[in-house]
Amino acid sequence: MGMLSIGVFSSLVGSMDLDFAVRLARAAINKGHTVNLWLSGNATALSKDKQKEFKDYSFPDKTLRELIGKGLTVVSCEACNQSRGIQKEDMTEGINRASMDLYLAKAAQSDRVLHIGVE
Amino acid sequence: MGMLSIGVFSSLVGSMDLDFAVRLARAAINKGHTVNLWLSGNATALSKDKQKEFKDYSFPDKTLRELIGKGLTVVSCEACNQSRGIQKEDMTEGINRASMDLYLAKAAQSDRVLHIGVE
Amino acid sequence: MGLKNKIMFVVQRPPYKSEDPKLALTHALSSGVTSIHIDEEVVPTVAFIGDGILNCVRDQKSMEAYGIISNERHIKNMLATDTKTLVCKEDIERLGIKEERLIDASDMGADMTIKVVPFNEILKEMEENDHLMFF
Amino acid sequence: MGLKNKIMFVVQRPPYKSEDPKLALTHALSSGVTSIHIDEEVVPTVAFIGDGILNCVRDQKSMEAYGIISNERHIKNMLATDTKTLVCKEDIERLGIKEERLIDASDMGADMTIKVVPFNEILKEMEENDHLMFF
Amino acid sequence: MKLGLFFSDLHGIEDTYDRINSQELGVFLVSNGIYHAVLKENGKPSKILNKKGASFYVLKEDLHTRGFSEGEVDSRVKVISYDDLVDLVMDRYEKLAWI
Amino acid sequence: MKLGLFFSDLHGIEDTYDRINSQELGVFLVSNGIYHAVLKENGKPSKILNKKGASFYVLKEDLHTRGFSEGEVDSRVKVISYDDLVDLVMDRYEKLAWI
Repeated sequence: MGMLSIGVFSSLVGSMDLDFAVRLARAAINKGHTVNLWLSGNATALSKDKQKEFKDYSFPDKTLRELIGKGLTVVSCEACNQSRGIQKEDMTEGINRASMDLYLAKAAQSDRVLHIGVE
Repeated sequence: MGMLSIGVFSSLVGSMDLDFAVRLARAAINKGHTVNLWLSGNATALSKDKQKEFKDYSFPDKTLRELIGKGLTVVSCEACNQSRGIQKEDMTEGINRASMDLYLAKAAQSDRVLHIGVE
Repeated sequence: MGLKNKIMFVVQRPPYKSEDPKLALTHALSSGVTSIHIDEEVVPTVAFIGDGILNCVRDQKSMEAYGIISNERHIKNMLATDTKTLVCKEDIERLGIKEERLIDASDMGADMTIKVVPFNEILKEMEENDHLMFF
Repeated sequence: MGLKNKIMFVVQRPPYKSEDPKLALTHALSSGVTSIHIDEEVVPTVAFIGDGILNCVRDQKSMEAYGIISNERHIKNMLATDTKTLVCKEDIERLGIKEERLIDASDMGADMTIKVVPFNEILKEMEENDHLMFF
Repeated sequence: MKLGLFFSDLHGIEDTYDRINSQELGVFLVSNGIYHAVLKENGKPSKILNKKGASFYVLKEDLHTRGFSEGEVDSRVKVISYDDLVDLVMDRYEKLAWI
Repeated sequence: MKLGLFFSDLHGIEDTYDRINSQELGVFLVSNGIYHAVLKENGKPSKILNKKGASFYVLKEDLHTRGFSEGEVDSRVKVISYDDLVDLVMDRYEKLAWI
């Protein structure tokens, strides 16, 4: 079993890149791999708590919470959050906040890195 | 003097479309025009309170607040906010929340409409 | 001065990559309720051009695959509410989309269909509308 | 298995339209502090290709115009910290950017300069690095 | 119609642009659209500037942000400020499209 | 190297792609990249598929989302699930790039 790091920088709604990343993480975890997810740029929107589910909008939030329960590590860029007004207490439980050096360190420890830029 | 409606759908950070929209609004207001600003999609991030100013990130928030004091009308898409977990009480004072029919109605009353899609 | 209430929504981006096409559709659909704010309703025209024509391909199974309402569903709603909906002929030909692959809403009892027209006709619509919104 | 700590940052988008190029630079710059997490530092290589080479044009006055730190400033910091920085020769030629228009950091005492190389050399770097990140 | 077109990208919009005609056409080069005013891709000025009868404008702030100056702007393009932009938009071009 | 390339757009990435060579190359058509597997722009299959020696994969969910089905996929492209994708990524391609 290996370790996969996924970095995502795309928007929460509309791009579907976050849906993709979370689905890929789920498939990898179900096969026994270790997965790290790094959220930066616009993707930090996924770390915000209290997202409302609309059938018209992407809602990877639900699957993400399940995966955190199964061991997925999620880290969200601290400055990206702060610049967007997302405070530490606004974040979904289980999502950590750190700076990019942690992403790079995790990447260096990983067998595979999939870095997804802006949509 | 005329009425200008600006709709923006781009990201708060990185695209600079919101910086553009706010600067255009400022120039128009200073010349005596009436300006309406509609924030939808990713641009609803601009309606979030408590954005932290970093010199490395766009920060149209400050100018926006000044312009609201000078009569700029700002309306932010309700569902777009809710899907991103931004509650009514999380929003910058003076920014209203409504659905898109209000944008269209304002557009119909305007001499000019500049609609800026995603970056 | 009267209202400038003829608004044209031009969709130029493909679906499911940016929020733009879906927002174009939801905005156009909300035209019917603008009368709560102004004397007359906004009259929408929707046109798909460039790679945006890919929004008009039928059988979008986004709900089954990702749990998200498809753009097809919104286009069907638009047709069912008699919104004038155009798609650029040159672009569907360029991308090889046959007319029978385009969305229709006859199962919802809609009379309106997506009308395949040359770009020139879309340009003429741009002239006739009061405001333009490119998505 | 040892660390896969050679990471290549490939910037393919122009500046000031998406956050990607700036995030590439801030990520690359943070390589120096990764040692607080792992045994060895991450060793970054940065390459600009396609329209991304426009990030390398000097005299960016984003601070004066919009109050935002320029990508130029970050590139200068990168050079001052001895990060290997490549720009694609074919692309600067295609867009007509002369070498004297490229950012340098000699005023900060940097020895490192942006190295203009053919795409093939960038491809070779891709082979030599452990992980790739395209921005 | 009197149409003001906003360009904010270097690539990917030419196809729509080529097909748009208007009795009066203003092209506003903003954001990454400014590159059309200053670059000579493959040795030639941007094809965007070849449209007959159109007026071309580039936003000064966006030009400077990207490292370019007035002296590098193609002679067919007028450098404008936000104030100029407001006047052009409110007085001259009745319909606007950000493509 | 053993390189897995992810394509998520229909246009705008060909230039980089054309220049990339790799001893072993896998091309993953995801998101709007799926159009390369099914459309015949100007009557011809995507040039993307002409690269010699490369393996091509298209993600089933993304194909279906956009209204296309297995029967419309070019014969050079293999339709895969998320499970298949994980195996290919973890076992076969050592470096990955989302371009």
